[in-house]
Amino acid sequence: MTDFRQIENNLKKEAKRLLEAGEVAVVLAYGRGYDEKHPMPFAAKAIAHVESLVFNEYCNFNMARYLMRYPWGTKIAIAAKAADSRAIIQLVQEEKVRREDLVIMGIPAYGMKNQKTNEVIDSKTTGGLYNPVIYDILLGEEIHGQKIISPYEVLAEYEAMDKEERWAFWKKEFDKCIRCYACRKACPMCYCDPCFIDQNKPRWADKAPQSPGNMMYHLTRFHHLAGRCIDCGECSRACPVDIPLYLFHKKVAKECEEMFGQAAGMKLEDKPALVDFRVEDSDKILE
Amino acid sequence: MSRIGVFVCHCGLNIAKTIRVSELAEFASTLPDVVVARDYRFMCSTPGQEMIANDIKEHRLDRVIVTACSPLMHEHTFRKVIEKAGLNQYLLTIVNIREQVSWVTSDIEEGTAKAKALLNGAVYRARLLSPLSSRVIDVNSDVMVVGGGIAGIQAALELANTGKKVYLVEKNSTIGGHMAQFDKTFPTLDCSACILTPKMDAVLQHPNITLMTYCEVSEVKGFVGNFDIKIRQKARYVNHDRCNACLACTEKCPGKGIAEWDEGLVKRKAIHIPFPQAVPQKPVIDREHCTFFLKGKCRLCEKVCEHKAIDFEQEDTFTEIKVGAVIVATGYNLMDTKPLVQYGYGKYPGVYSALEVERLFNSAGPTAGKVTMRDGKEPQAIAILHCIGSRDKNNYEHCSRVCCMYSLKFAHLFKEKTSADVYQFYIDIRAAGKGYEEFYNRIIEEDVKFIRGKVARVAESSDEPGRLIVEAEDTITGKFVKLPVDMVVLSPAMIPREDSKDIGRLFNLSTDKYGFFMERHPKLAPLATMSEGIFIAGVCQSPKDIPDTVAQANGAAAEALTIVSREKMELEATTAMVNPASCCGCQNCVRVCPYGAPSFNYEKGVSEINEALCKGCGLCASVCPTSAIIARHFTNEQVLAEIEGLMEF
Amino acid sequence: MINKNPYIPVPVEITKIIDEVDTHDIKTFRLVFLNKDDEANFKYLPGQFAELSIYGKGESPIGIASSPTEPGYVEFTVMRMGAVVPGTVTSALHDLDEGAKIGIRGPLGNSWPIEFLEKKNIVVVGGGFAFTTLRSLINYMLHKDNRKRFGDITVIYGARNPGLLLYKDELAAWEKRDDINSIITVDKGDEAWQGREGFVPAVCKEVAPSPKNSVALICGPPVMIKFTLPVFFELGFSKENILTSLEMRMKCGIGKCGRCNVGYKYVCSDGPVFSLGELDELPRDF
Amino acid sequence: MSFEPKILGIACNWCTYTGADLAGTTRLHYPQNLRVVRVMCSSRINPSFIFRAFQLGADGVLVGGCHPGDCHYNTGNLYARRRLAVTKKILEFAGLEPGRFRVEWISASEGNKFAEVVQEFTAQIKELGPQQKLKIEQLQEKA
Amino acid sequence: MLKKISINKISELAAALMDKGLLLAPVKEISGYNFVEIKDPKQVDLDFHNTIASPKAAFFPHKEDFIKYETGKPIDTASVVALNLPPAFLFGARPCDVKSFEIMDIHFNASGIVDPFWKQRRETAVIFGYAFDLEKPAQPEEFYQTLGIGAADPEGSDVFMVKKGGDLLLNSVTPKGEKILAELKVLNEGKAADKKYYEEYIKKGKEYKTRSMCLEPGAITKKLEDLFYNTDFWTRVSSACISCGVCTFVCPTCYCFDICDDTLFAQGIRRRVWDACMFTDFTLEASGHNPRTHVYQRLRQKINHKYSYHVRKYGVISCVGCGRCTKHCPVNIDIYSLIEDAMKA
Repeated sequence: MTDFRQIENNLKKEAKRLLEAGEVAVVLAYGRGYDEKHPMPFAAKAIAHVESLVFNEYCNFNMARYLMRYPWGTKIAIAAKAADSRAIIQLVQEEKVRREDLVIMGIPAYGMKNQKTNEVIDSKTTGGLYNPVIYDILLGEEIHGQKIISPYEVLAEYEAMDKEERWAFWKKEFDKCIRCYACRKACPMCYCDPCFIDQNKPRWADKAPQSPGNMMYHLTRFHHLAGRCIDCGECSRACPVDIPLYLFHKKVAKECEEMFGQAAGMKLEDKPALVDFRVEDSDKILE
Repeated sequence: MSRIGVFVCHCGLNIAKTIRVSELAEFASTLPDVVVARDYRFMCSTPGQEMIANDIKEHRLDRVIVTACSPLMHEHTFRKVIEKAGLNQYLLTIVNIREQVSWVTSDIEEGTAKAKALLNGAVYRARLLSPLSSRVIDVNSDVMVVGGGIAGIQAALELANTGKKVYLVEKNSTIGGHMAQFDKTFPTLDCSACILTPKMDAVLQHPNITLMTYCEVSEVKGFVGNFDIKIRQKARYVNHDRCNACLACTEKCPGKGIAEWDEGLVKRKAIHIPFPQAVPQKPVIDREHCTFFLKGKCRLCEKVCEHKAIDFEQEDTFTEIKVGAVIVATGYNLMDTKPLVQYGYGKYPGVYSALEVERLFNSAGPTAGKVTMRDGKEPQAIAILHCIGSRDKNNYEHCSRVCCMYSLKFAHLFKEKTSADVYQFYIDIRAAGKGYEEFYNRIIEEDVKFIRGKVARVAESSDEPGRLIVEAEDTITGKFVKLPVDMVVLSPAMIPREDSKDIGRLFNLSTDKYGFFMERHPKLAPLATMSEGIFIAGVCQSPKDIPDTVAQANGAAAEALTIVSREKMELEATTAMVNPASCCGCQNCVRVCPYGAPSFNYEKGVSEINEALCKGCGLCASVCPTSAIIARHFTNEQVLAEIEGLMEF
Repeated sequence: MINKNPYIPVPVEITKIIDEVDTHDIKTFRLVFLNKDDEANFKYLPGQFAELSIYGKGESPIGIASSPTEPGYVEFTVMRMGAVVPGTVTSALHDLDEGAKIGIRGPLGNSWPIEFLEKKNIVVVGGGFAFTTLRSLINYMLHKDNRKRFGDITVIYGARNPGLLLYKDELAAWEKRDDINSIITVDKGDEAWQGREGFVPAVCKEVAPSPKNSVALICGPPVMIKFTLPVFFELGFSKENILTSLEMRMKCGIGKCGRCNVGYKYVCSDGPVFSLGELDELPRDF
Repeated sequence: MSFEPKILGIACNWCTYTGADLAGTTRLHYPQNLRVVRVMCSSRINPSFIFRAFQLGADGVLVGGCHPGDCHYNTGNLYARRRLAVTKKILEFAGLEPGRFRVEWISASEGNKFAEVVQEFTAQIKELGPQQKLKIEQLQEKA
Repeated sequence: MLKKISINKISELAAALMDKGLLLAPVKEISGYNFVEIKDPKQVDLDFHNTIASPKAAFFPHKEDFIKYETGKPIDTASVVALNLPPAFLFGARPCDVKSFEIMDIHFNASGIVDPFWKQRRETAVIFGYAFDLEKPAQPEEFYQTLGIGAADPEGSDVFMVKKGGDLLLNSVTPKGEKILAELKVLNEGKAADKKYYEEYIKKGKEYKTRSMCLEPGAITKKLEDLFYNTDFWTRVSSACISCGVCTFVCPTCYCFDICDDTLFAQGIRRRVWDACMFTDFTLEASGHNPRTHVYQRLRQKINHKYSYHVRKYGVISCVGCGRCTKHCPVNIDIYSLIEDAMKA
């Protein structure tokens, strides 16, 4: 793997080139935060900004989250690690951005770390991938030979739980929720404004952070992301109370992949699985 | 807040037997917002209706709940009642306590308890109902008929005769369809051309019909009453305005093409009219076989044409028309039997397909009406094989309905024109139709031999070269038959046109598993489709004979007329709408709607729903993540409230 | 127990509902307190508002349309909100009948500055629905005990069409009085309309009230305000002598919940009435 | 008293609801625990309806639609099948008993199937006992 | 009055406090420490730096019920939710958090209409402030020094606590604190050496370093007023902001709330729930109009509210430099850097 310092240099070089040539209006990547361990999502719009770009093992942010903030048709360069590239594909499928407006700067990487826990997140939330699924430029060499771990491997423990035990587990987790909505706001797929949970008509759930409303919010959100979640894990990292949302999303993604034969954000030409059907879908999926 | 009236029907004892109706009414009166609750023997009777109407006035009710039979029975009745009393009809709620409570239990405790729960759900829902009004739109009075076979011709003429302007669109260079290929028609044996050509001519002459041959529909937009249709006029390379139909060109032309009209039994010229009575009787150039187009030299037709009608520069052109209704009558094909290798079609020259035989009998056909085979000989023994590809699990399960009858007709004509022995291999003879059974009996008496059994194989005779052996099990005698014949006639399955799926997509029609267009209801709306304002007639819907086709064509014309004879029409009120303030622009609705009702407004970044196209299924509302789509009469709020009410007690 | 908890509404009964306009989306509700104490505690001045409350639906802040000189009741003119999806509380209010009981919490906010207005000539400019608290003020000033405390009163009130004018009976009564100069205008009249036609800013220009010892109180839709203000500046009104009443999304109504701020001012507790001079110190954008 | 579950049914207007009517017309008796909401198409069903029903105390939820291919709106139930399948998986992974949620295709002519399904499903829910996981016991007051 | 107790006997102290009323104290949860109502005295764990959420919920809970009612019933059957609180002990609040209560007091208690819920909770509570451990360095996010708050400031607490080796020294700051210390039999008397240690500790606390800059309320207010229309600035600093509510929910001085009616069948409760100015629907009006549609507007509101509006309205900056918003921000927006940026802009 190309080392992070080199990737950072390449990122700066490419960002500079693209901005200089006027090929893009903005480069979405990572910038300096208040310390090394806390880089920030960063939008470089001028050559002067390029120096602030960084890349290190804490640059987890899924920059696809910010794509929709720019007017339709803005030319954007975006740094994309494996999961991020899937988010971009998914957004192209959903016509929220156009492929031709994007310059995807792929970053093959492993050893990325969770800032809060310092834990390496590769096996948990990168969809089992190290290389971006799609890119225009690579900022480092493609990674081959690294052990591929199924993204669904972490689920085994929870799938093996008895349903009572699993209910207790989730109830406890969801009861912690303070309804700050960092999960949905950090999610590149949660671009709805307003979110269903903010609706007044109908009021799907109470606003207060209590069990029933929390449950309604999270379960419905899992459904809304079914077949769309690209397993970047941003929801869980954003959560101030560390609810392992990624586990539930993974489970739904796994089921969707098994039932519909398609994983989210892998092919530009796919249609999101829940607004699609095949006549030959089996009734077995309902069992 | 709301003022709800609840009316509980006894339906004689139908309901009252297993539900304590007065207790139910009493229970209703305890529910919030219910200002009056009554029970009565027959709510649907005149006194019952009057009771509701009076209470609406007296108690200033703004919601009415009728607790009675299924809404599928009397919703309409009670809607009328409250509408008459001044309430919007959508403020009615029916609680189904007969079909879904009193008739499915014998326990009065259970029945009463369930009825209460259902009624409570209805009260929750009723509070949130809002009055709906149908939108009124202008209706274009013109009609387009697609397909110029007998169905299309008949429908076009019927409509034109009522004074409506009709566009008849046909993809071939002439109208007439398959019927124009036939020689005689069963069971009356009258000459097909004799009854069809006057109609074809009438189409051409009719002031209200715009005949568009050699045309295809390329785009359909809009909705009932207001379709915008784009039609592609394929290049004919002959200027029909100049052509006087002298047909001198067709004589000189050196190009040879396959005569589709004669089922490819002979060749025709590159510049041609399909058959002598074609309408319009003006030629077109078949580009694929034209010497000029192939080699860049020739232009003989141009030279002989006195009216300078030949135009090699011609290109496809597009016309846009607006119509209020559409009739699709695109007809059928016969199944290609070559893949059914056991019957040897295409391998043995003695094996014929039914339509080829029609042309052999026809005096305008390749043999001028004489039954001579490809080798020029007259057959001595003929086997007619029924159900080729149809009634066959491996191919088409459906019965093609007309094969039995035309096979009998063939037998008669063979007997009339040759001295051959004629054998019918059939599964069973289906002769349900006026005069059909009689015709069958007549053919039996004409010394036609009937062998009940499906043919397993047609093989070449090893003894007599050129002869064919038909192998079958005679299921009556149980014996295996090996019959030597000269000619084998196959009656292939009638199947949809090869492009029926494309046409379906174009007009938003669904097709069944074979590709036949789906009617809205198999019994009660056999000519309407799921797309409002688009009707189907003839074999494109399912196999049928000429009388049925004509009857359907008339029916479709009448259906179309019910639309275009109105100046304005009301649209469904229970459609979906978008609350733009909540739309997040995900376009899920656009992706899922089977009717194309939602579209995305890129400028505003929100979806919009064309209510004229909406059928109110509510799919878009459930895939809308932000609840921006409001499925009128089944809004999220209303459904959630009903669920809450149902779960309370 | 907490006494006088400001978050708890007191019960009132709707004794009268007036359907104000042709479009039936504006109604005036007359409310009578169920408890005498509550009525005594509800001391208000024109320009204040209250939270009308329906249990199960929520609360909505509404300007008080009646004048404190009319004892025994308070009136609120309520528009059914929401273009596509109706506002929860306002539409629930509109569905109520006379005799229904609801909650009320208030009075809230500041008022039209009565002391400041005294001895001055008052020019009241209103457009469409935004006339409710101005009506309160006019009726307050016209009351026989109060009239002499104020100078000349000029009222310029406009609506898009005659059917959309509020308080039609009162407008007619004002026309007949000689201690108030009332000018009613509509953007577009109908066949029956005998009055003036023209947009409010143009009418103001025409009427040209003198700025001398005068205060203008202007409420209306944003467009109207936008074009009316220059007219008054041109006439020589200073920013301190032009007052308006702001609208913002409010919840608590007592300056606690933190959402209705314009700059450092809370509209609900520091307002809703501000002079243009005060507003100038606040950001134009929120 | 034995446990009498509350079961929510959501039925499409054209097939299952009509099928349920047919069960009535042919006087097929079945348990009275099912309370049916009529929607125009099974595709109208928002997954949150089902979550909400369980929160409101439904012991089981039965969804009925036209057989795939027979949808009155052509393809509605094909979308519904996918969406409801996901709903089911979510409920299961959350820890709800899988047997509490069921989707059945019941045509307008299958009154007997309707009655059988209700019979069977009711028995199954009785077996499972009251649903207490998602149910909101009462409006939550102080945390 | 100075008392002491061995830290490993802290659960005895907790038990003694629980006998007298509600005890809110730091507890180690899965993801970190938080103030929770103690059910078991053994839960209390003082080995923390600071909690995830601020202790403001002790006086301003995330959810507060106002009225209970039944729909369809007469309006006078609605009942006001009684607020009869037993005495409460907030145990272990850090000086910066204690300072936040004073700031919130101005808003809820000392200006305009008094918020009865805040008032009563404040009055019935005894605050046991707890000095930061001066031996350990400050967290990188913290900057309370900037706001003039020391790591061991006893002001605002009723009792102030300092760690001395394995002991906890408890000193009364207010009469209320003195009274409770006198009542707590589990405590031992502090010695003269303890007294000296305590006083020096408080003094040392003033010097304790966190991130710090010179921040004069008038100057930052002025600066932010000048910057208000500088959309470029606000767009730049908000470019990473995802508009979630984490910063406001963990903040000790954010007080925005929403009032809503929650219903189940016929029961209903009107309550207030925390809200956040970062949410898109915060200012959404019933008409559909929303004056703050952009992320930058919302972040600008939040920063201005704390550093400008609050100063103009109440005279103090509404921030205590606890650094929670920075620490928990999913995209690492640092309010300190932002203010620094603004001062330089």
